[in-house]
Order: sequence, then structure tokens, then C-alpha cells
Amino acid sequence: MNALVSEKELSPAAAGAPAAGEELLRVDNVSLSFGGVKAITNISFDILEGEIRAIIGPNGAGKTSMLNVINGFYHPQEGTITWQGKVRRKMKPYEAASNGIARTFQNVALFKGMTTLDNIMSGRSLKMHKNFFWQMLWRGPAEAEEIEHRKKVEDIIDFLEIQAIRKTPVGRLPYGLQKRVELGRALAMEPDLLLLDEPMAGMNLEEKEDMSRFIIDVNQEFGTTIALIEHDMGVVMDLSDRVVVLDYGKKIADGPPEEVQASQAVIDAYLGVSH
Amino acid sequence: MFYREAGQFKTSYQADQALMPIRQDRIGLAAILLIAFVAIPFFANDFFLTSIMIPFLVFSLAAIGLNVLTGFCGQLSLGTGAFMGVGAYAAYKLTTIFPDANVILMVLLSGVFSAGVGAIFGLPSLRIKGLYLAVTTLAAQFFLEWCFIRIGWLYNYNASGAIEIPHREAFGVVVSGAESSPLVRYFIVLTITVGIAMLMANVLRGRIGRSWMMIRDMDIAAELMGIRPLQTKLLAFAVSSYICGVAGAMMVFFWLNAAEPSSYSIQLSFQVLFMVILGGLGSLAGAFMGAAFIWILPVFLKFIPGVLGFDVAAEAVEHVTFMIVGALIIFFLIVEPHGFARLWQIGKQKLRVWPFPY
Amino acid sequence: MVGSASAGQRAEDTFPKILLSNGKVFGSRTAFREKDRGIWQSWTWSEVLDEIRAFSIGLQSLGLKPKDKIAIVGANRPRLYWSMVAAQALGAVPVPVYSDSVAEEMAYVLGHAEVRFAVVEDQEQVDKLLSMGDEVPSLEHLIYDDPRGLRDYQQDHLHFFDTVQAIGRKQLSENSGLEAEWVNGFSGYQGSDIAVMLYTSGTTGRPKGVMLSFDNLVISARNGNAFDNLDETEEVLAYLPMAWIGDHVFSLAQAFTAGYCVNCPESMDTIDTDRLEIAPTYFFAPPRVYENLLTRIMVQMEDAGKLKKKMFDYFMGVARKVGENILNGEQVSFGDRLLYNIGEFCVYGPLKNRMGLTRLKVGYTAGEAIGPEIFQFFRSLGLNLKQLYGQTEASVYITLQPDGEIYGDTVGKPAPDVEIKIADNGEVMYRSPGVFVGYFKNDEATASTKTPDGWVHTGDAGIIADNGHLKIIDRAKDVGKLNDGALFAPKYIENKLKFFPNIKEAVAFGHERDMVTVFINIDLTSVGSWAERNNVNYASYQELASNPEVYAMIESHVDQVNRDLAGEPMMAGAQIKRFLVLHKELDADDGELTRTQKVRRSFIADRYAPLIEALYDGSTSKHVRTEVTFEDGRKGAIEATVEIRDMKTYEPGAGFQEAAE
Amino acid sequence: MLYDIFIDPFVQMYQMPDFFLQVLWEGFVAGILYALIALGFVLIFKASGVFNFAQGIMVVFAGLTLVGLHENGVPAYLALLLTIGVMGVLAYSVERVVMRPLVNQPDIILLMATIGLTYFLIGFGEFVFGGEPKQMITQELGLPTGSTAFEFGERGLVILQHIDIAAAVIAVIMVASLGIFFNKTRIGRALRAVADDHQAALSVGISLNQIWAIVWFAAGLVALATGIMWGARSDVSFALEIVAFKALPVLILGGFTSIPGAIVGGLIIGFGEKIGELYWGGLVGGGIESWLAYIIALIFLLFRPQGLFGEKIIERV
Repeated sequence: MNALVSEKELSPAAAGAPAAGEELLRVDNVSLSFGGVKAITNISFDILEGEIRAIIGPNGAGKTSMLNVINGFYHPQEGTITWQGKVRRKMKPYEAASNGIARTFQNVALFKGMTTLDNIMSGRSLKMHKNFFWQMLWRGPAEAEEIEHRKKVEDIIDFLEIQAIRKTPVGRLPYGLQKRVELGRALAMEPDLLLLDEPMAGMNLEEKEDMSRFIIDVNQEFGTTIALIEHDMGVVMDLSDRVVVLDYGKKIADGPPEEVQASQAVIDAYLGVSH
Repeated sequence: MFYREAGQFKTSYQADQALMPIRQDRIGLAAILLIAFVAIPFFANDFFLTSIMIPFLVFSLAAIGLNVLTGFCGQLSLGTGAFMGVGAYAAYKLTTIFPDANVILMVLLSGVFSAGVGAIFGLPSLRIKGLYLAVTTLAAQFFLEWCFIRIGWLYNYNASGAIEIPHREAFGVVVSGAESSPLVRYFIVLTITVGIAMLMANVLRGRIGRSWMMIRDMDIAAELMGIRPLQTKLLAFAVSSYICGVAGAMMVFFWLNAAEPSSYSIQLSFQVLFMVILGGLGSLAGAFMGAAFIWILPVFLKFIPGVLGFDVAAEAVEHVTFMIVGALIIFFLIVEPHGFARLWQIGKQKLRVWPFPY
Repeated sequence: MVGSASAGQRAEDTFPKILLSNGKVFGSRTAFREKDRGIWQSWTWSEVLDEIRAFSIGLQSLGLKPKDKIAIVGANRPRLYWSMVAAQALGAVPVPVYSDSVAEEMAYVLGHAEVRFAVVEDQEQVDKLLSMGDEVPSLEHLIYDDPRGLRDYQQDHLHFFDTVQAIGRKQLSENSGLEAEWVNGFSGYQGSDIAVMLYTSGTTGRPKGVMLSFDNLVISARNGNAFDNLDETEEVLAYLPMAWIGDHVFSLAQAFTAGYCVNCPESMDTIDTDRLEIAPTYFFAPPRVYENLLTRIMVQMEDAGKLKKKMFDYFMGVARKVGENILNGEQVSFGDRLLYNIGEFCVYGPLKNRMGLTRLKVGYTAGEAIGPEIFQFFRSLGLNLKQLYGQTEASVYITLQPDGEIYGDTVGKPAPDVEIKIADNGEVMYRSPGVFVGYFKNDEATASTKTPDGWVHTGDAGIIADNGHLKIIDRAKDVGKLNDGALFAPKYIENKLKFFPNIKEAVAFGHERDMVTVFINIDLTSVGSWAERNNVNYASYQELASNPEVYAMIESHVDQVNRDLAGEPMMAGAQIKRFLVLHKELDADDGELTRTQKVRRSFIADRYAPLIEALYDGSTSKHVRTEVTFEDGRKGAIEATVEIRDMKTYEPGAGFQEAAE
Repeated sequence: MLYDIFIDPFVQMYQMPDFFLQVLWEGFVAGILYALIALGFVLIFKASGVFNFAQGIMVVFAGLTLVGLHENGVPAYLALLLTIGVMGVLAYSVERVVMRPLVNQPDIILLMATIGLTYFLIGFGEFVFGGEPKQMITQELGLPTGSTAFEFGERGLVILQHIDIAAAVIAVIMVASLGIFFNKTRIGRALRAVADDHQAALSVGISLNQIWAIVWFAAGLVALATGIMWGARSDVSFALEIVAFKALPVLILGGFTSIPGAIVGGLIIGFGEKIGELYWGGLVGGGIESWLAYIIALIFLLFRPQGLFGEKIIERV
């Protein structure tokens, strides 16, 4: 992971800076359960503007459920979520999307029938408005709009260095690339908050380093706030400004990487000490 | 082999996003259109036009309609026949209410009604998925069929319970009714079908088409990217039904001249569904191929015994045709579940990379 | 204004001036394309003029002065090409550098060239140059083309290309006279001024900075265009290192003088698609590129269906038979022509299409010798592929193969305005408008390479065949002399011998001796099969080698070689006087060959000293005992009495007369 | 108007309880038969995830074969046996020719295949036995005919067709035996294993192909029974195919994989349809049976997408 470290050193401006931003999202004693099974119990934490926030924990710790709560896919039975200062009641996923929350998925959820280009274009859906009539004519407004957004998408393709697979159906791509395309799709939404669900799961070291570089670049170039779930401790420690640790749906630690790493509770959780 | 793409480079996004970026494809399409608009009218006889080309085009349009819903938006529907019926009856009523209005306009207008009906029956799609949805669409099929029978107003209380298309003129020529010439009808049907196909091609490559495919491929992800499932699905239902409606109206106005409720029975729904599946889900070209296969094959089969020179009872031929079609459908599903469109895709790819295998 | 005439004979003598007139003459024609953001971004000549003008003035305001050196580092990008001309317009000298070269080598070049400015492609290069700060004290300003990842770089001597251009544009808009001023600025410079400095990574020692004047490049380029009648309609793909003279001439000098369009690929992993899309009409590549293309074709065809494979093989056979003749416009039977046309439709056409060479007008290969079968393969497809022989010091062109005069073993005739001669030591020398001004800060190297009257040493030994084509025979340093002063090129003679299937290896001696003699190894497979056919029984190589009939056979070969040599005035003096057939095969295990099967001359010389002695003392046979290592590694010895034969030699020109009769 | 809809029907029910009972009985019998057809669907869907559209035509086909054979002089019971044999052959060849090559294809493709099968069977049936309706050989099979009338109240009568009673009985027997088959026999358990998880089934060492053949055969038997019943009530013709569509709402109600669901659903639809037809149908011109079932099912579904017996679906990402 040295590559990453050097990346950070390269740009002193970026290193500590983000943590300075003010609160973007706050989760207050949220609990979620499925038919009696508690997935999340009374969890609170916040995400600051411009930081990279990691959510870690052993399997079944409720990490993914947490993301699902944040972007409105699950509705917690208790607790509130404050997004950009507004306390949020029940909200539909597509409302979350239009509020500037984008995400990627633990097991890639690309649109299999489409090419890389179309997948990333789909991320622009919310920003395109030309109505059915114009779409039918194509020539004129619809085409103009399409091209305007195609340019944005091409920037992302260039940014992620996936020119060579631009027109390949995503189904045919190797796993690592699919993850990259999915990131591109999320970026296309130009989100305020980007949720990454195990962006590096099942990647080899090289792919991980690439992905880490991209994540850092996203954070620095676009100033996007990022919340990510990741298993690879090394990655988390290098990438994130602050870390939340969940275990059995409860929060057991929260703070800067070094601190968290030192915490006894965390060590126990990972060594699987019985409670 | 025939594809020589060297030197075909794009210097603008317009060119890059064109419907057919490859020159050879454009030439091919042009050739087909030329045949359809010039060669066929010039050479074909009335039989060929009325019992092959016109129905083929009508079904192609219907297949496009269903393909929008099932192939592109992933919502399985068995109500196509009924939605076509709505179009037919709507057009019939419109032209009885406005006898002087241009009947072609009425036909195009009739789709609006089926669109409305389609949207209503699309509502369950929000909560119901897959085969369950398919079954619920049968509700539309049977309910509407029932309406066609029971609501006399729809067929002007004809004793026969059927609708007979009145004599109508447009632009000074007879376009509907018994004495309209097949050639005129052919041109109308051809123009409408091609026109709608082109417009849909545009919709499908743009934002709306993408949103449909997003729902089809991964509805959860789509929703998390800001796609509103209900609106998107309903739009698909409406558009699909509109096209089917127009097809249905053309079916009675420019092909059959008369129709009774049974013309729009579930059998029709199946027929169109077959065209879509065998043609290839999610492919406009496939819709045409499927229609050609399902419609023209039986017509063709009927002639075989005569050609081979031994006389078989008409209904026997009928039955055998049924068997053969059924068997062939199964056969093709086994050979290539993604339909003729995929077969064509594979072939085209081979030609593009010729002489290499990949 | 279409037609090469308009471009060819125009009098502008520097690239800025040419640019100016191209802006007028070809104003609306596309000058550059770059595959970027998924499409081919294009610039017309007039747009290029604007771009360059703006950047040039921007550089000026950053303080770029005449005679300053400005480094160009990165992959082929339009803006990097423009930067060179922009600099030239200010009298500064661009120094393109191999972007992939390791930091300390690059540091040496930049330091040696004393660059004040550098225009680089992206973050990678920026980091590289920043890291070598103190090794290149002269470097003051660093300009980058692609801002990705650079937004947090604070250094204030770091500029974004656009910003520099913006400065230029601002000044232009504020000061209406500036444009004319800029033009006047460079109208002062003329052909004799230094245009560019290219560092040749010499095989030995530090790279040397070759200074080329505008005349060198412009005249050679125009000659090149005229030779293959290239005009503004050509399309080339710029994908070879910008620091290499080849790319500089093909993608800049010739493009500007002819006015044709230069296409920059999107990236190195999309190069094949990009070539396919552009389908260049004028293509240049070192042999390895063609080799790769060929191997890829063959590999892919292996996976093809049986029938297809059969068809492919069949038509490739046809092509091999008549393809080249048809290309050379020779007589071919109607049947073959028909077959070839069918093949064109079924195989050759599609192949060329997949390679993106459908529109190829002329393609060149150079740098090293290309394998004859590869060369032949592409030509037989109907691709006008040719060889050229060139050097940085010559602004590329020394010799070219004219259309219809393609011979595998020659590199063609002297390019227009190029004189070549063969020095007494057999070294090829040339004099041409393209001859470089000198090596930067390295006068003794210049002196040793370039004679006062402008002849340049190539370092290659060659001869001029009677058809006027140049043959490169050997590195000059390997070429020796007989005592009578006749030229002795061992490899050349050996190759001639090895051309016979019966001869596997040959080792020629003669440097500082009275005559040429050779050791010969027979080729066991071919001679063996001959033996079987004529039921000659043999137990071992040794036995077969000493067989009188075999000797006779070899003798006839040697005789043939002598005739050939006699036909070549330069070589006539080095005919083979005596030869012997070695009693054992030369073998890498015995250290006689390198592991790459090249003869180790000196080693063989002392291992077989007695035999060489015998060759020169007139004896007709010699008994020898030689240590050998058998396959199983056992050491052993073979003894044999080796027969030595005298050969008849021919009068110089004799072979030539025979050929004439 | 409102009166006609909301008051009048119930008044009628009260005033003519015998008629109401009669209707209920009709509904019950119809429901039983729907349930039988639905059962055919469920069997196959459970074991192979195939939505077998051909179930309807299999009913007709079975009926036709039986009658057809008898017409050609085959004694009734032998004909019955032979028909069973035919259904066996059909099941085997379907498994062999259709199912096996299409394994792991998406639902819609399999659905299409079964519709293709429908076409084939229609063609085949008509080709062999001709298209015109036939009389079911009720007596020959020893099925009861005639009817019994029960005095009800002072003037009312409730008439029960014996064949209907028989139908009910047979239906109950079939369901019961199927239940036993599924829970007690090895193959039955295997079937359930398959329904739950194909891998598991394989690991227990059961060949999917066998299982599919068996379920198709079972479905064939159910179809035969249904065919006989319906045939006895009306007659055997391709019109019966429509009846199959009536069974689909039953599936929506009961869920595609639940046998009890099929039965309960069948009864709900049966009752609902008859009552609706006889008390409300008149208002809209009658004949509403054809769709009422669907509307019932649809409304129901909007509130409980997973059907009667399915458990709640939790979507994951």
C-alpha cells in the first residue's frame, strides 16, 4: 500500500484537510430489525463534509444494512437521519438519489444488458429532462442533451482509464473492471455523498491499489465525501480519515484509524472474542 | 467479410451515437426500405399484399409495442390482444362519431385510448413482478374481451356483434372499407409501421429507453440511481399499449375490414408474444423477424401440400400447421433462447471480424 | 487548392513559415486528430495555426528566448507537436525526449541540452522532472498538457498548457499588432537555423544530441513526399516515440510540408482499434510491429473453423505465388489473376481491413533487417510495403526502395539529392541536404563522423549492386582487408554460402592474409536426404562430410559464390581460394557457436589453428584431432584427415558478363 | 342503482336461501375443479419452476384421448388405463424434448415453451380426434349420473348433481393422495427437496430429470381427472381450455408453490365467481365469470403480493 501513502504525501494540501468540513450527515440512535431480528441497534455517528469515512466490522455486523438505511432502501424503526441539516423522515431510495446520495454495491449491480458507456450514462438520468416528445425526434434538444452528458461521462471514463472497454457490454468484463465501471456510474451522479460497499472485495493487490488511488482522487479532485465499507484493514487505514466500527449491529468504536486500531473492543471483535 | 470498417472514424458524438454507426448497416437499411417502398408495390399482386405484407407489418408493429414493455422494460404482459382490441374499437367509434375526419388520423389517435387503458392495467406492476404480473395482465385480456362482447355501444349494436369498417376516404383516395385498394392500404400500414419504429428507435437509445432497461436489468439499482419505478413502468405500459392499439386499429381498418371480439382474444396475445420472443427480446429488428416467422410460416405451410400435389382436407392442414408451428417454436427456443436478433448479431459479428473467428 | 504541387514546391524554409501558409492554403483541411473522450477531436490547419500562435506568444511572455532549449516529453499528442513549432517560431530549439527512458538518463539529456523550458504530457512526467530538479539546474518552467491529478501541485513554475495559451490569447486580443509582430519574429529565421535537437541513444557511451537545421528536415521531407508522391490527402498514425527521427519526420516535417493529417491514438492499448478506424494511407513501423501483426493473424487463424482455415491457407498460397508479381505490375496468367481477385474478396481484403491498412498507399519498415517471409507476406496481400535505410544524422532518408524495384536483400536506391559512396574500408558514406549540422557540445564526435566536405560515416559496410541498389553487408568494424588491399566482408561471403541449403555454417578467413579461405559445415538434413536419394551410405557426419561426391557438390556451390562475387566489383577481390569441409559440426556445446547460433570467429580460429595453417600453407589435406563433448556430456576426441580444395577464381566482372550473355 | 349493488343482492340471499345454497354448491364444485387444475400447475412449478401453460390443454387432451379411444371400440376401463399410459408417454417426452434442453433458461422462455407445447397438443389432438365436441363416457366409467333434490325450507329445493358429488369426492381423494405422496414417499420428499433447492436435491442423489418426468406425469393424471369431471358436466371440447385460464387467478391467490393454497384459492374463486355472477352479474349484462376471478385475485394481490401462503419477501442489495 506504499503507493497510496506516497499518493497522499504528494499533495500536502489534501492530507488532513477534509476533516475540517462541517457535518453532512448524522445518524441518531438508529435501530433496524427484520421480523424481530435486530440488524442494527441504536447506532449514532456523523459524516463530515469532504472526509473519507470508513465503516468496518466483522461479517454480519450490519454494515450494509447501515448503508441501506442511509440511502433510504431500508426504513429504520427507531432513530433519525439528519441530511444536510434537515431531519429526514421515511424517504424513498430515488429521493435519496435526487438528494445527492450515490452508492455502489457489495456484489456488483450493473445493468448487465448495457455497455460500459450506457451504464455510466444511466448515472446521469436524474440530470436529464428532455421529454418523451423530444426523445422521439432525437435530432435537436434530446440529442444536444445526450451529447452534453456524454461529454461528462467521457471525462469519467478518462478519469477511470477505461477507454478501451467503452463499448463493451459490462457482462463480459472481468470483476475488477466491473467494480470500476460501477464506481464510474456512481460518480456520474455527481453525488455529495458517495457510499461504497466493499469497493475492493475480491480484487488482487494491484487492482486494490488502483481502486484506492481512484477513491483518493475522487475525494480530492471532486471534493466528494465518501463513506466506505471495507474488509481490508490496510486499505481502510490508508484511505480513511475516520472509522466507525460495528459489531453485531452495535457501534463499538469511532475515531481516527490509529485510535480505532488500538481499541481493545475492536481487536476482540476481529479476534472473535465471545461477548 | 462484407463489413469493411477501416477508415470509418467518428469526429463527433452525433456520428458516434448514430443509430447505425457502421456504413454497411446504413446501406443495408436503405436497400430494405427501397424494396419495401418501391420494389414490392411495383411487383407484388393483391394476394401477396393483403395476406402477407399487410398482416406482417401490422404484427411487426404490435410486436414492437410488446417488445417495448417486455423486451426493454422487462414487464411480461399477456394482454396485448386486448390492448390491440381497444385500439380497434376506439378507432371504430372515433370514425363513427367523426365520419368526416381523416381515418388515418383516427387510427393514430385510437392508440391514445389503449395507452390509457394500458397504464391502468399497468398499475399492479409496481408491487407484482414476473410471472405473477403476467397472470394479472390476463385480467386485462378477459375483462376487455368481455367489454367488447357486452358493451353494445362499442360496436354500434350491430346484430352480428362485430365491427364492420365503413367506407372512408382520405386525401381523395379510398383508404378503408371493402373497395379500398390493397396497395393504398399497404402504403398506409408501411408508413405508419416504419415511422413508429424509427421514433421508438430514438426513444430507446435515449434517456427514457435507458431508464426502462435499468428497471429491466436491475430494478433496485435503478431506483437507487433516481429512477421512479412506478412512473417509468407506467410510461412503458402506456407507450407499449399505444403502439399495440394503433396496430390493432390498423389490423381491422386496413387488413380485415371487420372484426369481432374473438379477433382480439388471448390467442392474439400469444401470437404477438411469440413474435417478440422468437424475434428476440429487446430488439426492434427482432420484432420484424419474429413477425415474419410467425405470420408467414403458417401461410407458407398451407401451400406445401398443394405444391407437393396431394390433396389434404383443409382442416387437417390447419391442425398439422398448428403442430409444426408449436414444435418449431420449441425448437427455436432451444436453439437460441435470445431469438433471431441474437442469431443475426452473432452472424454479423462473424462477418465483421472475418476471416478471424473473434 | 488540392494537389501535391501546391504543397510540394512552396518556398517556405522553416516550419513556422510553412504553418503560416498551410493556414492559408489548406485552411479548412484537417491537420491533426486525436482520439480523446471517445471521438476523434479534429483541428484544421487554420485552427492549428491559432493554437500554436497563442501558445507561442504565451511561451514568449513566460520568457522563452531564441536559442533556448525546450524539452518535449510524452506520448504523441497534438499539443506536444504544436509546442515544437511554437518554440521554433520564437527561435528556440525543441528537444524531444524519450518519455519512457529512466529518470537519470533523461536527467542527463535535459542537463546536457541545458533546457530552460519543458512541455510534458501528464502528472507522471511532471513528477519525473520535478524529481530531477538539481540535476537540471537550467530548467525554469514546466508546462503540462493533462491537468489530471495535478490540481494540488503548488509549484509556481508549473503551468497548465491552457493557461499559457490563455495568456497568449489575452495578449493577442489586447494588442492588435502582436500577431504581425509574432510573424515578423520568425520570418527572420531561415533554413540554416537549428530546427530541432534529437538525442540518439548510442549503443556505446552517452547519448549524443544531433542538431538538425530546418533545411535538413524541410528539404528531406519534401523529397520524401515527392518520391512517394504524398500530398495533403494522406492520413498517418503518430504512435512512435516523438524523440525518434522517424516520427519527427513522418509526423511533423512531412506532415507540414505535404499538409497531410496526423492522427494521435487514444492510448497504447487502443492502438489497434485506432489504426482500424483511421486506416492510414502512409504507415511507418519497425519490423517488430509487422512481425506482431503477422503472428497475431496466424494465432487467430489457428482458432478458426476447419473450412475457413483451409480457405485461408489456400488463398495465402495463391498470394505467395502471384501476389508480389501483381503488386509489381508484372505479367500474371489470367487464371492466377482471377484466383487472386477471389482471394482479395475472401481473405486479403478482410485481412487488410482488420489491420486497418485498407487505404495504405505506401508503408515503410526500417531500423533493422526485416525477415524476408514477413516482408513477402505483407507485400503478397497487395500492401505496398518497402524498406528504407536511414539515420538520425541524415534526417532519415539515405536510401529508399522505389515502387516496383523491391528486393529482399537490398535497402533500395539513394533517396533524391542523396549521394552515397563506399569508402575504401567498405563503409557506406553519404552526403545530402539532410546531413546534420553537428553534435551538440561534442565537436570531436562531429569531426569523427562528418568529413569537412560533408560526407557522413554510417558505420555500416555495404556495397552497391549492379542494379544500383545498396546492400548493407556488415557492421563496418567487422569488415577487413586482404594483404593485397581487397575488401574482405566475412559475413557477406558466409551468408552467400549459407544461402545454399546444403551448407549449414561457413566461416571465412582472410583479414590481413593473402587470400580468402573458408571452413564449411554441411547441412546434415538436406545433404542426408540427398544421400538417401542417391543411396550413398554413411555412418556419421564425419563420413558424409568427407564423401568425395559431397565435396564435389560443395565445390560447385563455392564456385557459384565466386562467380557472384566476381560480378560485384567491390567484392571481386575477395573470392574464395581454398576451402575445406569441417570434420565435425560446429556446436555451441564446444563453444564454437554462441547460444544464438552465431559463429565465434576468433574462438574457432585458434581451436582449429592447424587447419587454418594448412589452408594457407598449400597442403591438400591435414590430419587433425579435436576434443569434443558428446550429447551425454562425455568428453572425447575425433580424428580425421580433412581434405582441402583449391578453387578457381574469376576475373572481376566475369560473372557479370556471364549474367549478361 | 346503489340499491341494486349494495342492498338488493343480500335481500335476495335472505329471501331465497335455497337458491343461495344452490349457488354456494355450484361455487363449491367449480372451486374444486379450479383447484384441481391449479394443482396441476403447482405440481410442476414446485418441482421445476416452470409455469406450465399447457396444463389447460392437457386436461382437454386427456379427456379427448379417453373418449376418442372409447369411440374406437376400446372398453372404457382399458381406455382409461391407456389414457394414463398416454399421459405417461407425454410426460416423459416433454421432459426429454422440452425441459431438459431448456434447463436454467429464464422463466419467460420456459413459459413460452409450454405455450408452444399447447399449440402442438391442440394441433395433435384435433388432428387425431377431430375438432368437434364429444360426450364424456360418464356411465361407461361407472360415474353416477342424475341428481338428488333436497327439500329446503317450505318451498325451496336444492339440487345436487351426483356427478358433482363424485367430482368433489374424487378431488378430495386426489388432494389427499398427493399430500400423502409428498409427505410419506421417498420421491415425494425428493420433489419437495427439489422445490426448495436444486443443489440439495442433487446432493441427496436424485436425478432432476426423473423428478421432472414424474411431476409431469402426476400433473397429467390430475389433468385426466379434471378432464373427466369437466367433460361430464359439459362436454369435451377445446373450449375447456378457457377453463384453464380460470385456474390462474387461483394460483395468484394461493401462490405458485402451495398445494393448500391452490385448494383454498380454488374455493374462494369458485364461490366468489358464482355469487358475483348470479347476484351482481346481471347489473352489467352477465358473463362476468370470465374476468371476475382475476379482478378478485388482483385486488387481493395488491394488498398481499406474496399470495395467501407465501411468506414476506425481504429485498436485499
